[in-house]
Amino acid sequence: MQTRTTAEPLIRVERLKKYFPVRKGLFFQRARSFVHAVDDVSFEIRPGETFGLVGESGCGKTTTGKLLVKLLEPTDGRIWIRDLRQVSFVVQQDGLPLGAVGLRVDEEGKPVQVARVLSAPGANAEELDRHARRLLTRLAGRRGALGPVPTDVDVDGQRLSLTPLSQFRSQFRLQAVPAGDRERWERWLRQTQDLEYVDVARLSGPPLKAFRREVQMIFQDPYESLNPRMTIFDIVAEPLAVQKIGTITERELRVAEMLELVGLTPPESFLFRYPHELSGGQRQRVAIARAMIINPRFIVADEPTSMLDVSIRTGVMKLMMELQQEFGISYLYITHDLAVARYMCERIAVMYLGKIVEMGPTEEVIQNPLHPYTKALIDAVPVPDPTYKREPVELKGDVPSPLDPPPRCRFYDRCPIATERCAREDHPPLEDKGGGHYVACYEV
Amino acid sequence: MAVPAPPLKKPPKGRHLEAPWRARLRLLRRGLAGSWGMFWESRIGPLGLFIIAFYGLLALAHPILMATVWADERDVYDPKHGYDPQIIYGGFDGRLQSTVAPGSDDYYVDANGDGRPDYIYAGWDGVLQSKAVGDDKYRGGPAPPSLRHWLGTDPWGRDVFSQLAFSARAEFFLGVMAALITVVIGTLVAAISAYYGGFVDTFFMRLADVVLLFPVIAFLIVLGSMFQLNLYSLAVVLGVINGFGGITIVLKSQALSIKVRPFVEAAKVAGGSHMHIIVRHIIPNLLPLSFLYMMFNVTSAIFSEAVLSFFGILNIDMSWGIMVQMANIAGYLQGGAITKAWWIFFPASISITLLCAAFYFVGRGLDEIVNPRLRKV
Amino acid sequence: MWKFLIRRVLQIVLTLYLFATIVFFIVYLQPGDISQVYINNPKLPPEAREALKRQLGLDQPPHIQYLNFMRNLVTGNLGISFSEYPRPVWDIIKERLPRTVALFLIATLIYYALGFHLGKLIAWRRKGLLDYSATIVGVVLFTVYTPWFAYLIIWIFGYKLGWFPLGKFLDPVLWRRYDVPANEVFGLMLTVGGAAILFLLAVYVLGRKLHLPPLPRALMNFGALGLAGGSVAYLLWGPEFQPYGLLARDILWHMVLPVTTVTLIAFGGAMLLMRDSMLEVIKEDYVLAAKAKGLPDKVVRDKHAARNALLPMITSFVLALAFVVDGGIITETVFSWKGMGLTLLDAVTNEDLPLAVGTFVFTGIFALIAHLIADIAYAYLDPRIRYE
Amino acid sequence: MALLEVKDVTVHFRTKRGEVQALDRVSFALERGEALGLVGESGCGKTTLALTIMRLLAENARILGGHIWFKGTDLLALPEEAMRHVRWKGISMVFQAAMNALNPVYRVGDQIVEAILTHEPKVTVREARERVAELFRLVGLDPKRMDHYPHEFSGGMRQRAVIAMALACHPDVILADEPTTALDVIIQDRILHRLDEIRKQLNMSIIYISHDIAVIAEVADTVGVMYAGKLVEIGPTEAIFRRPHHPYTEGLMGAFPSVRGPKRELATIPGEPPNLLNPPSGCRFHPRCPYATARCKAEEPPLVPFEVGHLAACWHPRNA
Repeated sequence: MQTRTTAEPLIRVERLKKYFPVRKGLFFQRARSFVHAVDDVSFEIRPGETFGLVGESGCGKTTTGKLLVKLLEPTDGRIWIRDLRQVSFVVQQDGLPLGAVGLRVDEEGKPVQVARVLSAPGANAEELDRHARRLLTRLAGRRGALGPVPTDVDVDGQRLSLTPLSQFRSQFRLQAVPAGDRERWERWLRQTQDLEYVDVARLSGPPLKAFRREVQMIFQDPYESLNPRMTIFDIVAEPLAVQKIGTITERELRVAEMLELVGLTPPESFLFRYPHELSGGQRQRVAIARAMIINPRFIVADEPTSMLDVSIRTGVMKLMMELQQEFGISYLYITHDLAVARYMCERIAVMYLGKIVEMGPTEEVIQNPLHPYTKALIDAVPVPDPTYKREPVELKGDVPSPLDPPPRCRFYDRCPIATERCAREDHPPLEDKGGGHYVACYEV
Repeated sequence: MAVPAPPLKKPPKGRHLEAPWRARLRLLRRGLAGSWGMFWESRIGPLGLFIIAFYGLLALAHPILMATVWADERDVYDPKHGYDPQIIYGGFDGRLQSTVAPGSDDYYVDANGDGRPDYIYAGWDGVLQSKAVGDDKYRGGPAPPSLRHWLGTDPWGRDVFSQLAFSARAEFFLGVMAALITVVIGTLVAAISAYYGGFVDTFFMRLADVVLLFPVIAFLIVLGSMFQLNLYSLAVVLGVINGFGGITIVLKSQALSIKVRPFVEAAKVAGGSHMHIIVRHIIPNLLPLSFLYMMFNVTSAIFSEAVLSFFGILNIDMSWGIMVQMANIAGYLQGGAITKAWWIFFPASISITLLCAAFYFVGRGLDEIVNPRLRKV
Repeated sequence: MWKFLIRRVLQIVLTLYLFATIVFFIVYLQPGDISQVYINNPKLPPEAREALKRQLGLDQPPHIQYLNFMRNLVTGNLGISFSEYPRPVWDIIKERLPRTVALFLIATLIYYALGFHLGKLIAWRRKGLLDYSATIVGVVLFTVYTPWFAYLIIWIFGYKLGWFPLGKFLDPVLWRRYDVPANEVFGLMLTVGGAAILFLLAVYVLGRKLHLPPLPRALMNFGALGLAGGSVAYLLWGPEFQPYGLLARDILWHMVLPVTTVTLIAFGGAMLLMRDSMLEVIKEDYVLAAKAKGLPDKVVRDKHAARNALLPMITSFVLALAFVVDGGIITETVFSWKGMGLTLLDAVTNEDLPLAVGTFVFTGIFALIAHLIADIAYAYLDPRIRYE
Repeated sequence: MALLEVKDVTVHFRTKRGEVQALDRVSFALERGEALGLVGESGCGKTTLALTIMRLLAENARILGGHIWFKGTDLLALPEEAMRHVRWKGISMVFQAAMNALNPVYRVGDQIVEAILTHEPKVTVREARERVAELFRLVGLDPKRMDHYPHEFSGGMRQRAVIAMALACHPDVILADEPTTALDVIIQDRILHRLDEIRKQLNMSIIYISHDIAVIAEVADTVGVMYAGKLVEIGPTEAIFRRPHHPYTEGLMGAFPSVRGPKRELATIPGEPPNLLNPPSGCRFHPRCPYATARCKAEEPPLVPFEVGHLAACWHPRNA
């Protein structure tokens, strides 16, 4: 896992906001108030990682999940997904960066088109453009033309060195740049990041369809997430059908393989049955098979085990982890159950009223919670051990309404350690307290 | 796709998967069998089905009888123009030959006292049905049921059973056609307005409000006075009016509850288009309810036709409603006259009632399958 | 609640507007100018024909015609009837509308009360023979061919048994003896009846608001009922009020059969609806909870289950009403009850355009107002809406 | 004598597809002041058991045998009218879906007053309302909320109102069927503690019914484990958690994740719970049991004590 977490993130969520208007008014249905379901949330999910979103009902965790799979459109903020249909690198000549180039690749990884160029500060934009087109002709048709390591290429007698973008960024030292130019370089570096990522909000048409292939979702209620009028085959094959992949017999074979993979054996006895003939655990396995059938890179799992019985729940959790190991999928695991999150997630974020109040490696957050809300949440979880005596949680009141919250710490009304500052100032920002353990609290 | 396909295990050799179409056929058969079982248990559904089958046979019987038993006497048994000279015959000799009430003074008036009838009255209370006796076109009064005329004849001497059987076909046609139009419109409008919401939804819902409160019969009376409404146009008008009316509201609320269920979101995440979601997810889940409402709409269409015919608004030659209307204008329905010639309106009235009730019974039987809330236990 | 009601009123005004527009398009904007048919009506005196042409504004462009139509509608200027020339249409409607409203209001109250109680009972004892036979009887009554059924009723109760008059709004022979306009008597009847109902309602609400124990409350309600009934009887039979009492009794006498007919044909639907609604409510947890609380069976049924099952019935009231207005045309025709339905039918057969349009529009308005009343009742009965 | 003793209760449901054997010879006893926890997965018969004790089973249920002695009388033999008086006054219930246990058209306070007046006709409305106010304070609700309608309450508040309602007639036993399942952990914590305090204060008995063994571990003195319509193990809470005898209990404990203590591997119980239309022969757990032998398939193990007060139904008990 350690090797994965150092990789560039697969999903980057930046200052994500989702406000739901509450319609009021007699004559004109004007929206006067907003439910701040997700309010300025930022996090990253790395390839092959399970990232947990934990919180009580109404904290915005499900809304966040739906935003990530584009079931909802964000009010503000960005969701970036790493674009695998593009390779990006920095072109350097004599150790001097000319700029960044993004080449679009086809399904086999062969470059087919110059997607974007971004000339470095002070470099000649036209020259970079020319280089990019020549590079494309040199590299076109070569599968995996650009590996993860820097390569040198001769173009018209000029020797250009190509460095993968992420590697360039991690190696580049701003200090090496003259102080007066630093601001321009910094801005350029930030812009290069967008080269590798696609803004989910702007997707439409064929790229959206491609996005739908890479991102899937598993829902909480296995009784409701499968259409009762469709057979298991139709349900699992639906992603293939809407993406027009394969013939019907090919799809049938593929569905059978998938069912076997999720432990529904023999598959032919499940293919043409209706969801109501299956138990809850089996249904959730069908939902998993359906999500996995088009090889997604990223799956949002919205409380996939909360409706299942304990003895069945473990099996489904283990299945999800096995599939992750096998296919290198990333999960956004949404749950209200910290104990489950502890077993499933490498990192978790605790949400409260649309805000992330604490985020970090799971064990670290659970063993050493810093935010008073996280502490209360962990203290309130019953322990399956009669000898363990918990102290009752002393937290004032109920969760307040997310309707137009006042501009102060969201937890202020119930916080045992709140001070005057918490009321005066805006909601505290997430700050790194070391080791990737972020907390949003003035008093920690 | 940029991600390589996962190394999936191949199924062992010799394992055959069932062809999808065959499996679907099997499921359909099983589903129908299961539904039939539940329908049968509702007890009320099969009762309705039995009545419908009876009238279906009656409708089929008419052309068959016309071609066989009645073939030689088509003029006698024609539901619209036929009359039986054996029953009413006001010949020139002046002897009234009627199986109804020979010698009854209800039937003729001897105006000039020559012992021969000058006017023939078909109605019991003196509604003039025929001109002078010399007119060979005159028709006589209603004859009671006999072997020759199982349900007797109407005031014009036409065979009531033939009329009844002939009309059954028209009733089925009208009811099913109107209900089909209603259900197709209702389902589509409901699915679309629930799915898209916004202006489309507001428009259709306000329209449904208007239609719902529309006094349909009153409206059709007004409409019928302006246009010649025949069976086809009536079916279309009724179908369209009902299609935009109450059924839309019911189906839309159902469609709304389907729309928010997670499988619709799952389809969206899989990349399903709006069309795909409406056609594959919303409409299939609406169809059972649509089918149920279709049954109720058959009832309402048949009933509307009967009522409009009773008012003489429609341009239809023969139907159960018209049979009752004719009995009424001949005065056989009012007051004490109702016992004089029961056969000319009773079979038609009871048929309207029974066939309407039968479709309603079937609807209620289906209700027990479609609405789990009504299921026993 | 006010917000809800105001919104509903606005919606209904909008619906009414749409309704009127549709009527306009159907009636006035026919291809081939259908109005010609009416203008050339030979029953019409020539001076009226000229007036009519001006009044209909047929020379005007359609949008002016539309504006005129709407203005006339709002001001109640519906023109002059052809068939009952020279009575203004509004005058005729003023006379006929209360008759229809009275007939159907009484019938609706009776059949809803009946349907509510019977539906409740058969749902509570599900699966029994009672349930099965009640369902069949309910459906058959619901789908019975109304004209025939109404004639049957007349024959049995009017002709055979001779208990009630055969039809009509009043007995002309009786009324000829007194020089009293029928509308005056009828107006008085409506006033008295309305006052009695309001009084009973007020007593009932007061009893609830005072949180009285069950026994005094029942005494109070029955006392009020007795008082109201006694006063009405005194008004009808008391010597001081003759001949008004006598004439009112005549009208009431004529009302019995039509009311019975409407009640019978409509109550089946109400009963089945209540049964279905009740079956749904019985499965709710709060009904189980009420049983678990140890409440007597009757209290669980009436107070917890039936009270909630009533809610969908209120909504359906509107639907039932549209049905009743339609059915009303038949009932009124069969009983020669000169109300809106029969007036409409006569207007159409006599090609009396202004009267037909007028009655049609007001039939719609009647249905819409009933809609609004149903909404108010719903809001009153469902606290979730009341406190929105 | 125990306050409530359930003896060999067997309940079947008649359905279209056959006879569902929902409860099979379930026996246990509850002392005054005791908190019994019943754990089991969905469909194991926990709720059926509660409804059997209240005699509120659906029409298609048949009680095939057994006795439920409450203060010496057999509830199953009681006429309906007498049973009606036992309900709420003797045994009351906190419903699983408290959200729906309150009638939406009546004020919350009135619904509790109704229960009091039904069982104590001598109490005036005013006194009853005072008692409701007191109960509201007891469960931590503002007494002013009495005159609100259920839809104006949040989920946690409704749950507390339902608990107040269960306490209204000072019952001897409260059946709490999943009292906190739909709630968030912080509110759950608060309600469980409050319920526990009230129980100790009023010396009542409570039967907690839950699928969540962590909740049961915290509140129950005795734990009964149910599987497929049978009580497979019952004993003191600590004994059940420390030394479970039945393999199902053991599997359940191992499958439950915890936020406390070291992170350990979660156990999986293979297979699915059986269909009660046609339950397995012998021990109903044998198809999923790793220790099953031919005997388990053939013979049904009786519920026998292995230690004092710790009973299990297993031929091959663990930790024994």
